[in-house]
Amino acid sequence: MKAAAFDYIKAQSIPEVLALMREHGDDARLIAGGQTLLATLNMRLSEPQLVIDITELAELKGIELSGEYLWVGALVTHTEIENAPLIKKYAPILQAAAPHIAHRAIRNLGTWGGSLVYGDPAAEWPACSIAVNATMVVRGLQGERRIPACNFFVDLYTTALAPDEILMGTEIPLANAKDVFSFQELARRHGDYAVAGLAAVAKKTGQALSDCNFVFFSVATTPVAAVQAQNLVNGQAVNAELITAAVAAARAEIETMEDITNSAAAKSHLVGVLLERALKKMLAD
Amino acid sequence: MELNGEQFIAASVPAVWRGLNDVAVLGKAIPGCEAIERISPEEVHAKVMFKIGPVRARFAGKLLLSEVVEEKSCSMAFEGSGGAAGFAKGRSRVELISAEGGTLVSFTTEASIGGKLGQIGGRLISASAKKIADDFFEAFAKELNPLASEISNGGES
Amino acid sequence: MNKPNDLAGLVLDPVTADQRYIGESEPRHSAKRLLEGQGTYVDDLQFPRMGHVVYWRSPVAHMRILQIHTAAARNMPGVLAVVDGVQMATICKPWVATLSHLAGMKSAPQHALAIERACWQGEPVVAVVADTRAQAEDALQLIEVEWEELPAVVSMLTALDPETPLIHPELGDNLCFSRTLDVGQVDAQFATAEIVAEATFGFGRHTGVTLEPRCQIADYNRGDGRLTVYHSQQAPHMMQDLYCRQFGLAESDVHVICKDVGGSFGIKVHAYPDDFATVGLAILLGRPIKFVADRLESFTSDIHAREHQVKGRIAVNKQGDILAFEIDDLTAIGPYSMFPRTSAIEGNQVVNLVGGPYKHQHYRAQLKVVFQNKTPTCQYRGVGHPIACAVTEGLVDLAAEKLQMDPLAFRQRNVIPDDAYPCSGASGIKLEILSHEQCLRTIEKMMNYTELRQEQAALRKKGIYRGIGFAALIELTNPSAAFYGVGGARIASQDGATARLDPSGVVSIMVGVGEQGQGTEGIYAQIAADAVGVPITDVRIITGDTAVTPYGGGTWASRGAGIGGEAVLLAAQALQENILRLAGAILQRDTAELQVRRSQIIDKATGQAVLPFSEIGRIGYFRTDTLPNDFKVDLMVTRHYAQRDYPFIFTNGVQASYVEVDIDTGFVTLLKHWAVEDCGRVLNPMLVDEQVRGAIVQGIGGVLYEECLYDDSGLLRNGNMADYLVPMANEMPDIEVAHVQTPTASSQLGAKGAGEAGTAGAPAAVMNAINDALMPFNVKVFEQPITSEKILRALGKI
Amino acid sequence: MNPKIPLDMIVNGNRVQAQIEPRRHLVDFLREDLGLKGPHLGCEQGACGACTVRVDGQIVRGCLYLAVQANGKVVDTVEGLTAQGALTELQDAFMRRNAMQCGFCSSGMLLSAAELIEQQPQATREQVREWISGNYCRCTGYHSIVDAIMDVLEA
Repeated sequence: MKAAAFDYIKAQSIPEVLALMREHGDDARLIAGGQTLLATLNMRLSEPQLVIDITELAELKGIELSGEYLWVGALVTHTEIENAPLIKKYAPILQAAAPHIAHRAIRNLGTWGGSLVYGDPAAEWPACSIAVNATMVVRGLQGERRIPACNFFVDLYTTALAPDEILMGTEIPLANAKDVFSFQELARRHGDYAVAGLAAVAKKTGQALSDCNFVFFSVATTPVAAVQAQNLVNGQAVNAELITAAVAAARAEIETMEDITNSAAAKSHLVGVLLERALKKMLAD
Repeated sequence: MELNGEQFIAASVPAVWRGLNDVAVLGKAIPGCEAIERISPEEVHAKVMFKIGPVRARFAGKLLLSEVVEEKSCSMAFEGSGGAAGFAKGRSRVELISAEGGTLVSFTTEASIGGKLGQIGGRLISASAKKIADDFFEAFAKELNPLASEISNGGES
Repeated sequence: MNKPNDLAGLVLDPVTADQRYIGESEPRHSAKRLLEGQGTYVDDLQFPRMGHVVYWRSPVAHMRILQIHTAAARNMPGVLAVVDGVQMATICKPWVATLSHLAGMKSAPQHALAIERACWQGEPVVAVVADTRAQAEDALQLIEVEWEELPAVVSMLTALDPETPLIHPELGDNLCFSRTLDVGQVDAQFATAEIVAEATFGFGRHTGVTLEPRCQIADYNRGDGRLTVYHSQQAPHMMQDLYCRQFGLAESDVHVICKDVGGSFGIKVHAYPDDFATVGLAILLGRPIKFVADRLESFTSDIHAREHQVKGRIAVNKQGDILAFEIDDLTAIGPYSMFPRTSAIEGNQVVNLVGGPYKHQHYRAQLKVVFQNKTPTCQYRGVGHPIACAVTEGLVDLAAEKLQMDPLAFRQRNVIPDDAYPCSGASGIKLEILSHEQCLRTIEKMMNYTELRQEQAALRKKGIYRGIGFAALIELTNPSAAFYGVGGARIASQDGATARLDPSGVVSIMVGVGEQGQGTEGIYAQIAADAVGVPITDVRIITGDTAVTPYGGGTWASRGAGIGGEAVLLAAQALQENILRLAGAILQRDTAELQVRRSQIIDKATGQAVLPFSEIGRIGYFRTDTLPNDFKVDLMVTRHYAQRDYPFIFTNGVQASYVEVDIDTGFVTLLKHWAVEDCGRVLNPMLVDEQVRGAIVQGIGGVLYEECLYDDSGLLRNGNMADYLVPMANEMPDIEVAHVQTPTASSQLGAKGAGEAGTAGAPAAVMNAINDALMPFNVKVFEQPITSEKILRALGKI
Repeated sequence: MNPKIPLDMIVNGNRVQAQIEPRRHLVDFLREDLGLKGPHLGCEQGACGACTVRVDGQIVRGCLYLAVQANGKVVDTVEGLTAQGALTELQDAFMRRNAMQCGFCSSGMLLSAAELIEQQPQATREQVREWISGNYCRCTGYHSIVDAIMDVLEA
């Protein structure tokens, strides 16, 4: 299992990357963490002419506080997220989710941005990015634009990123004392792709939850928010009946997709179980 | 793997039928189609670049039409070889039903993906196939009725 | 001494005078280099002019090969050769893998590279050889095979239906082998029994996934006509014999070397088409050829195992005595019986082993082994035991439940008593000496059974569903020639060892059984050190080389300790005798007055050291002039051992599993696992313990995670390491192991095998624990692997 | 057509310069070009961990990292870490506990364990199990490996 031959360029600047992408189009691939790309290349399920290494681009690195946002650069690794005090303070659900991503050796290389732009429906970060209302900052030759995470993941492995654009990083609104969250993931083995997962974030006042984001992953072709369940819960005091209603709503509204060992029916069932657990956990916090 | 669906297209049954039999239209509608030619009334050959997530595989394939009932229904057998990456094959039954303001295209497909692609891609093969079908019909509808499809796609991206 | 006893309690009589190593947890001194990255696995070897081969394998389950276009590939940089089946067949004969003692068994001729048809996804069709692996893969992409897909036999359930196409028309049907066994009055027993329980058990197809893939370097020297094969393999002499026969070479011209092997588990005891093809290429090209299976081709070309469906029932009277078992086993083995061990053995073992621990006298079994267009199956760790055990123990639990009798008490009542041996099991198997009763007593203590049941009941009230599952088992080890030899397979059941005193006084041991990681070299060093009488640091073990070691069968059927170990003991004892005789000649004293003690000859009477081994070596090799003329020095001796008292030496044991089932998600958490194992004399508790644990974890893989998933057209859907789930550390429980030691009287050592019982019992124990946890809901799952999906369905949640 | 690329890095404390094909992953470079056979290839898809090596002090999957990416970086393999004595305690514990059988996973397992001991010196048995669950061992029951790592953590 050896990759087909390709050329390699270590890019020194964003404009250089964008120019190369324009020049080579789909014959070029960007490599950040490379934890998906390299496996694909080894298996010859992709044979680019050119691999553009963006790992040295400082603009894509770092976790920083900027005004009312937390900036998480596209090249920030899963391990950095796992360990960063800023994440713990301002986007704690990311820290809760990180250990579920594969294994340490992979988290040391795999990146936040790489995971977002692949948009694997089973991946943790796309769902989390929606749950925390992140904004994707993308740059193309025409300049920069901002895409809310909730509009970023348009279809299976398909994002709103244009072929000649790259993801610079994300802006994440800062979590405060009122914010509660629950990250739920069911995987057959630790680090495997989830059978079903949920990134849930809300604001809590007393027993009432508001601004709810219940974003499921590995159940459909993209991460998917249970909008009706969110609306049911928003601003309400959460009690047993409401939980039951929200669970029913989520099961009804999400069109689940089977995977190799789990039926769509099982995933629909698990959607409800995870939501119930998340709601109870957020109330308990 | 089974893939069944219905797709409304804002164009008349004859127009849809012509489209389905017009390699120029098909060429624009088939996702990743790089070349397409009609060998005989029943046989079409195509080169398609299959793109899904990190995967890229160039398929050379042929499509065989049978049980053709003008402007109503037909069966297609297709097989494509992606070289080292694997192959895809299957058969599909397509029916056109006249509907309010256009045509309902219903299809039932039985397909299998073999070789490496099947061995690795199992997790998302059926989702990928569904996406390809959706993309095809979206583009197909655009071809037949640009205006209608643009409206239907309003709000995208 | 041939009676059960606890390791904790009675210690066995020593095998040797001044025994210092046998029975101790001595570390594997030779393994240190593995921890320092200094092992020598086949892929680590590089030779001048070495070519790398990759294979174009059938992408479909069944196809007719129409035309093969190789011109483009031949013209790629670095390409040395492109060879198809027709060319390969000019030097390599086809084979048919059957055994004459499996009456009526049939299979079809198989070639190293497919000719005319390929019969499973992954069958090698074309070989491409280049200077580097990457170049070979570059060229492989340009191989164009025109093929016509043929109808595939996928489901074993319909393989024998008249409308199902025949894979090999010349065989007349898709039936490889069938067997019926009918002992006692089974119908009468079931007709009159107060309690009858039945179930259908499913076993998913799985595979061994050795971490080191199958690999090999074949080198044919045209100068002397000798073939040297470096192979990651369990049976070097068997492969030597097969290469001779398929290529028409003389044994003396074929040299098979197995250095470090990165796990085998039965996967590497078979002769694969690509093994022969790689050797064929070395002969055709006259240069070393390396084949290393990549992980994707491992999944479609390594043997698979365990695809069975077994209908079973058990008859019990109301006092709780098991009266009879009946089973009907259907299994599918792929398109060919695997060479040379055949693929009918697994099913045959199921027939022999069901009901094994129990004293019922009535038993009927039916077996059908069918062909299908999937990867061939063959012997993989446990060979039939995990299936037989899950069926037996699943039925036993069903019966205990109907009786409302505690499952442990029910087993204690029904196992063959420890004082009943030797005896025969209902299937006709000969049992020398087992210790079920004592093992059950031991595990009951070990797991605090009563307290555990109380905890389970208390938690159940809180809506936490835990289950306890047992599996009593027997395992066949130390096989005689009855296993393969009598069936005409040239697979040695005997094994040999050579012991040599080197001039400096250190001891070299050459053994036919090789090291696969289980620690055989470690225990051989322990045995040799004690039996010759030297410190273990003065012993070197050499294995896995047909030019160096005595002829032997290698590693399979848990025979390394029992057969190989006994051969080492016999050779080492003989060497000690010769050393004493030589010492007598040197000292001009009666040998009877002398004794060996720790590399010294001592005076029996005074205990005084009179002659060091180094001196014996010096005189024995360099100063024979100082010895009496009629004295023959012999400081290198070879002994062979074959177990001939029984067809097999059975071992026994019991396992218990404690699990928690999340009834909302169907997820199972393994909380704890216990195993009590009687492998006779325990040569090294530390090695045996982890062998047992590793085997248990492989069994857990089968019951919870592992399955080769195929689609309706016979294509593998999860043939990669991310989607085929092998057990990882996080989900595995801590595993407590204890021993009962009932030595076999068939050898001085008294050791039985220990490598497979864990795999045999774990699936049954975990399955029973899950079903025990589900008891309040009155549902059960008998389909392995038991996934959350299946549990949720059983619970009616989906 | 695809020019080789110059490479300049530190491997096990020694400077290494080479010209290599960009497609070569790090473990092929270490094994085939430098003869460092300690890291093994078990799957080449990042699932098994047998190829685990250290780059700039962090463990990575050597099969999911291009050798050219290691340009200017510091790479350590089991061979180098053994020579430096960095792994001695772990290796002794693995010997003592028989925490290896065929040894094919050992170099990766040891490097993963070493990073755990660095990052989580207080790790519990459960945390050890979770951490090494990226390293596949088909021979042992993992029990002895966990025992060996706990020995070092508790030492």
